Amino acid sequence: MKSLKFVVVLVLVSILVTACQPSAAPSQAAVVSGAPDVCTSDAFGCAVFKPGEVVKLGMGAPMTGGNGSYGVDISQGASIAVTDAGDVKGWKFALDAQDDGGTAEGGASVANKFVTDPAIVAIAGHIFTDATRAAMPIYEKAGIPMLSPSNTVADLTTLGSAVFNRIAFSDTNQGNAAGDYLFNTLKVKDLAILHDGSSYGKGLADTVAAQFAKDGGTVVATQAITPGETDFTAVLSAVASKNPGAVYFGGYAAEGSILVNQMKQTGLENAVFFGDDGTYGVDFLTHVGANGEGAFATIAPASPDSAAKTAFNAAYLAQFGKEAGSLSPYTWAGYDSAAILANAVKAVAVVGSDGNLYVPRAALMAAVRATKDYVGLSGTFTCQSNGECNAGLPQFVVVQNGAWVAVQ
Amino acid sequence: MNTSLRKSIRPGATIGIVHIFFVLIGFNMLVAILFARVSGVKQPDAIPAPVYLMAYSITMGIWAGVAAAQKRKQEFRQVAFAGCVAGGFAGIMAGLLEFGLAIILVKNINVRDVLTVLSANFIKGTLFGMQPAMGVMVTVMLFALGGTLGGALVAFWNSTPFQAFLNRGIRFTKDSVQKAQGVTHGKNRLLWQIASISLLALAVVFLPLNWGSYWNYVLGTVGLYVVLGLGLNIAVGLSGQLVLGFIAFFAIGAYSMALLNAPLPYHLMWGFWPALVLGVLLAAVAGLLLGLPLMRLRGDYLAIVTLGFGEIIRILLKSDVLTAYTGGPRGIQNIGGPTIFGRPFVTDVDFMYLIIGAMLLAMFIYSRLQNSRTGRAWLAIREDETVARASGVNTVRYKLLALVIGAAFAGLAGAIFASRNQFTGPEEHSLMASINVLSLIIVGGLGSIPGTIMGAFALKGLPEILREFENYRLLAFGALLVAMMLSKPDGFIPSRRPKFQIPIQPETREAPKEQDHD
Amino acid sequence: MHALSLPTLAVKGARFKKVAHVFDLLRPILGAIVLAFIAYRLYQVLIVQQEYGADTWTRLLISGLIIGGVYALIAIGYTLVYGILFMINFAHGEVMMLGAYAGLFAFQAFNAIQVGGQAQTSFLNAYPVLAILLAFVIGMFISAAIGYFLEKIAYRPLRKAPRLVPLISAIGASIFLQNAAQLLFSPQLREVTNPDILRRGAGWTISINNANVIIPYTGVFTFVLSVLLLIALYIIVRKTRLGRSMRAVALDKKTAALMGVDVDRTISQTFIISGALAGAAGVMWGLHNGMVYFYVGFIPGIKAFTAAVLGGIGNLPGAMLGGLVLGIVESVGPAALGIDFQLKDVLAFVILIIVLTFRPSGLLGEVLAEEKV
Amino acid sequence: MIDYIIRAKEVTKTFGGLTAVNAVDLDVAEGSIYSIIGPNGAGKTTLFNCISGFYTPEQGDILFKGKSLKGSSTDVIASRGLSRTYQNIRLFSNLTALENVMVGQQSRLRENWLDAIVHSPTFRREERNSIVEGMKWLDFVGLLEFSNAIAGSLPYGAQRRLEIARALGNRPSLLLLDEPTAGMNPQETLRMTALIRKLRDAFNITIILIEHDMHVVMDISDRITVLDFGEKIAEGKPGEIQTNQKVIEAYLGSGGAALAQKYQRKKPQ
Repeated sequence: MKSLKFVVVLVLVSILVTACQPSAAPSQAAVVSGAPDVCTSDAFGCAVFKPGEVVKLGMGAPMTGGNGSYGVDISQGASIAVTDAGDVKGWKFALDAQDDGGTAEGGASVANKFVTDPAIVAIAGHIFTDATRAAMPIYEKAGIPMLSPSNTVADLTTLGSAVFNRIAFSDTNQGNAAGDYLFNTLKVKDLAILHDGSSYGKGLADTVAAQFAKDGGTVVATQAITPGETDFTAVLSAVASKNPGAVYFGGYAAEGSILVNQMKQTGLENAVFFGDDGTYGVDFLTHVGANGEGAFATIAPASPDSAAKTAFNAAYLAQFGKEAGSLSPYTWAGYDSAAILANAVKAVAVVGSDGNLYVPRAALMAAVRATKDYVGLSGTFTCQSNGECNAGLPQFVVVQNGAWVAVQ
Repeated sequence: MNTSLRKSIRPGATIGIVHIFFVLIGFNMLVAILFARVSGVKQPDAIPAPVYLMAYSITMGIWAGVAAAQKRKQEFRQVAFAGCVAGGFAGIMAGLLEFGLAIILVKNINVRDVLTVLSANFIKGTLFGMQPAMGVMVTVMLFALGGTLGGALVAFWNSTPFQAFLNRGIRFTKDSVQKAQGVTHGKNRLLWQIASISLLALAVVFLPLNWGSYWNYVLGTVGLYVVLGLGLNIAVGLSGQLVLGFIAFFAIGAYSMALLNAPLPYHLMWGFWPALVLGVLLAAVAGLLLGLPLMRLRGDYLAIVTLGFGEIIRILLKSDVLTAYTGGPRGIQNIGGPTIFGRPFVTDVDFMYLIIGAMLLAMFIYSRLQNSRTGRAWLAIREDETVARASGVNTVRYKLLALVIGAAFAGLAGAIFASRNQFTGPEEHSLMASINVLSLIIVGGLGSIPGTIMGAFALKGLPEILREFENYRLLAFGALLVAMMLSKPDGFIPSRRPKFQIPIQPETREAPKEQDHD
Repeated sequence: MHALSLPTLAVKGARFKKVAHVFDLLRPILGAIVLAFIAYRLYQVLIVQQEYGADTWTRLLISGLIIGGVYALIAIGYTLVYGILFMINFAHGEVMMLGAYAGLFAFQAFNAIQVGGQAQTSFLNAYPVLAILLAFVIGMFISAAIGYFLEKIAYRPLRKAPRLVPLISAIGASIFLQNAAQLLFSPQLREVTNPDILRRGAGWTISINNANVIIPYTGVFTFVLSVLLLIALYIIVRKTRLGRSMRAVALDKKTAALMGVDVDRTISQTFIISGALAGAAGVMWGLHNGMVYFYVGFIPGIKAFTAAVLGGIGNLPGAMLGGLVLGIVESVGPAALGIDFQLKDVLAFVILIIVLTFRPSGLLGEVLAEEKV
Repeated sequence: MIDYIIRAKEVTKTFGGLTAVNAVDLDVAEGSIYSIIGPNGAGKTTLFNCISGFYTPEQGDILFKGKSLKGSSTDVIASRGLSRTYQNIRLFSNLTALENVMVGQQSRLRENWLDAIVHSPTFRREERNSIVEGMKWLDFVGLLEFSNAIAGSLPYGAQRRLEIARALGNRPSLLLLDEPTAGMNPQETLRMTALIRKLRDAFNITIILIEHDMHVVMDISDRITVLDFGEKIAEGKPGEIQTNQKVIEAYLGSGGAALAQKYQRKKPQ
């Protein structure tokens, strides 16, 4: 009986709490006088902003836990983009970055929070695949476009989602190119495959292995490591016994740099290390030092040091006290994804006759997907109808004299 | 130095250290931003206006003052003075810190490689945008002012008229509660029960419709964690077996639902309900299989083995070996929802109802088991396994039963969870999730149903509420977890033992006689 | 006299049935199956496939011993606290992480200080032994202080509370410390600057099968350090007054207090020692692995806990043995059984379960063959 | 022909190198009150633990109601009608007094977890009956008014009696009491003695007790066995034991025994 009484009290309290919450449903289709016509025809209606309010871009990213550095870094990059974007017809942009822990539960929770906030018009994210998968159907229902800076898993763009877009490589794209390059250009016959067991790393590694085998090479070993650990000498020793000509690694810079260092002590001194866009970055270079000479990675083709990028790097260092790219390789992609979304908002927003700003949601979804030849910090992006915005071939880079150098 | 002064300086120093920590992680700015937001600024800058930072300083001062003035039965002036001393001392420490910061600022030393937040702008903001000397002075003053305020507040709280007022209020509440109890225990008891149940039913029916998808999602998660928590409570709270990898059973439920129901990888496309039942059964079987070899283990040995089991399940689910069968790290998506009487259950509201149903079922089963021969056997095992066994309890069987039923609860929660998210992946089932479940039942009060609900709110709801704290949210969560344990070691709502009416008259003093020889 | 009749409880009175302790019968069978499987796999890998040469086996073994040494180093601190308080100090890994940070910053500072007249070198390389020693002192001091305050704030008020409550408090403290480190020092991964004489990756080279097998200096250092600390701790516990107090407190707090042992003080000292051990482990971690960031304590913490339980928790040599066994199982096990290295943790935990099935108190724990009365 | 409820033959139990119980024979007649005495460390509790199944003796066998107890676990032994109490009280201290007794009834109940969930007729009947019977046992030991009190909060003497009530829960035919009057004042001891006697008289429960209070032992025992260093040095009626030279030596040492003899000789004067 006690518990029943308690539950009653609890329910009463929650009624009170929810009664005090602001109206939960987003102010969709605010067909008030003054709304432009486009709002009535838009499938998802308009987001309305009174003068002085801010247009919000959401971001779901892991800010805490073992992957915290990715979320912190990407959201910091995006926050600079939001400042740089200026205003849309007098309304300011703001970034609402929420911690989703990189998990499905967190992703769905953040997505549900965003769709109940009428000021959120687009999402720069999510960052980790699990979170994206759980969040996608929720944004789909609310008509909020996403632009992920870092989701590479191939099938995300094949699900027929109307809201999901990405400026990261698809694994197929990057992996096939890497497999070909290893076999044809580097003339590697025996390849060892390593990955970190994440959907990103494994996806890439599987693609590379398949392509390499198709080209006629032999995959002599496939092993996975546990991310977060720091001693991989055992698995490298086992791989070394197969005498591979190169080691392909699907994963991130933290583990990649440890692998490069430990390859030198485990009999893999002569094997080529071949990484991906996750191992690329200044962080990798500082960790590997001289051991890194001759290590490969793939990146999106971009002018390495455009004026915009230099300016961004300076702003990032001044604001956050760290070199851009020292927390994760996705700093610039984070900037680009927020910048592209802000551009799209600018393209579709209209001021109504009542002086409010109206952002038609379906039109915004179309506008994001219509992005063409956008020159960003991390590449040049043109979105396709499936949401793939980075379909170009990757650029191969190699470490020479302690710096990344582009190769053919 | 007199002891009174020393007693005030101690809390002052503590708060000073806390303040220094806050500044070094940039928490003072966040508090200032929250103050700004509360006072109506829509989009505060990263470094908000000085007035909000001043408000932060005063707040810290008040904290120091309250800490110093507590437990003092002195007159107003003295207590206020004690608060002032504490606040002042904390202020001096804050001032020293700011002095150091000012040196960093003026000499342009780069400390950000070690302490990231200490940018020039940040330091200027912390000094209220004033000249360093001025800023330090203002800080000390504000802290002292806050301390005095805090002391005064405590003094006022302790003052006779206020206490009298308070007592009257308490007495009034007590009286009304007693009166209400009279009502509930008298012949109107049934009426009260009907009323409360119908109120509950109404709330259950109408609330999910009204609080929006976000709260439906968050509270749905809380509800599933109640189910999970009750399951773990059977193992930990009732039968006393410390299970640390409980989420493994949740994972088994989730993956059963996913593999049977989703189009990939097998395209079995079972309905929700058969998949749910099988998920629950498989989780229960897993509990049995895990339990069999472990029945001789006790306490922490059991904890580490179950932790290992949880990790084994997670690693296997994501491993290369099983990728073809479980989707590997990619997980499984497009998991369908249930259909009831031909109506598909897909929206957040529908799932909320489903979760409420699961929660009620779990609570019902749990409470029924708790007060039965089975429940008593579990409790006896928890209290003293050796004696329980010697009293005729088949400990092996009951410990296994606890694991199996607990696992079944977890399987139920997992299956619904996967279906609601339409996705499940191996990283959903990490060790941290197990730790969360264990924490929630202990925070709430081991073994008690309302405690489990409370704990689920605290553990899964609190981090959502703490979203305002941005990156500091888990920091705050960790600190609150410690604070909750320190202030309520038995949990929010400790479990109670049932009371029985005495069915025989004590006067008879009759020895029971063996009569029945059937 | 007319007696009240007792109600019938069971329909047919007390039936006694022989409860089949299924598992007691199954245990030898299970053991035989496991052994047969291991033997079969070993035969397959070692005799039939002959996948790896002697050089690879040596490398794997060295790797295992070093990883095991690290685990042991952390596990000793874990098991010390457990042995005295019967409490799992979940935040031990985080204390180690902060020690690693202290070491990191110490080395960084030593590298920045320039000494010497014409040939300018850093303090770190001019006096490497002194620098390493100082770094260890700093790391151990910081961790010991954190251990001390952790106990004082988060555990001491809970000493009379139910057993699980301090565990949750420890979990909260662990979350707090982890996030505090992230917020203070940013989530960046940092690189420890080693002195040249203890460069990472450098080591003695031996030649097996015409392949160079490297025994890294840092690895040997780790191993030697953990053995030395174990011996030191053993002496403290067995031979000193403090050790006597500790053992007395472990046996019975009340009686110890009656006999004049200051229980609070002893427990504080235990945490200080355990913290210092964690600090040493942290500095060592930085020297050997090079990477320091806020999450660095979590996985080793869990592993060390596993190692401590494997060896028999509360037992100091057991922690050492458990660490080494765990390290070797993780490194050599997957290769020897011919399974993916991804499953090394699965293997480690399976071994743990099997060991505990046959020895419920760990490898060196006291064996309670019969129920304690 | 006497019916023996317990027949122990050459029971031996060693710990490491130490022989705690060495080839002890024990025959306890049904319906008797049987005491085991001896100096500290004589192996009394070890013998108890062998009988109640906590320890498995290395040698010898124990027959309970004619059937061997070998290999049976403690719960099976309890369900066969053998109950015990403990030297240092071991109640389920967070449960109520009544619940403690109800745990004692476990082996006589048949309801399972499914019955509990659906509240089947079996469940209802058994629950009701077990509460009533539990209350009666509590009443019997004089704890009825404490039935809903948490066991750990009861006073010392009450806890001892509650342990007995719990042991009675499975309606034993044999009850082992390990120092039932330890730490009690004379009144409480008297009450306990009366209780023990009543148990035998009213329910025909055979009682074996370990006891240090010689008044109690001599007062209520039908037969007594004396253990010393794990060996049985004497067995017999109270009177026989009182005058047994070996026993006196065991208790007082040989010098002490001589003194005691002098004292005994003086006493009748």
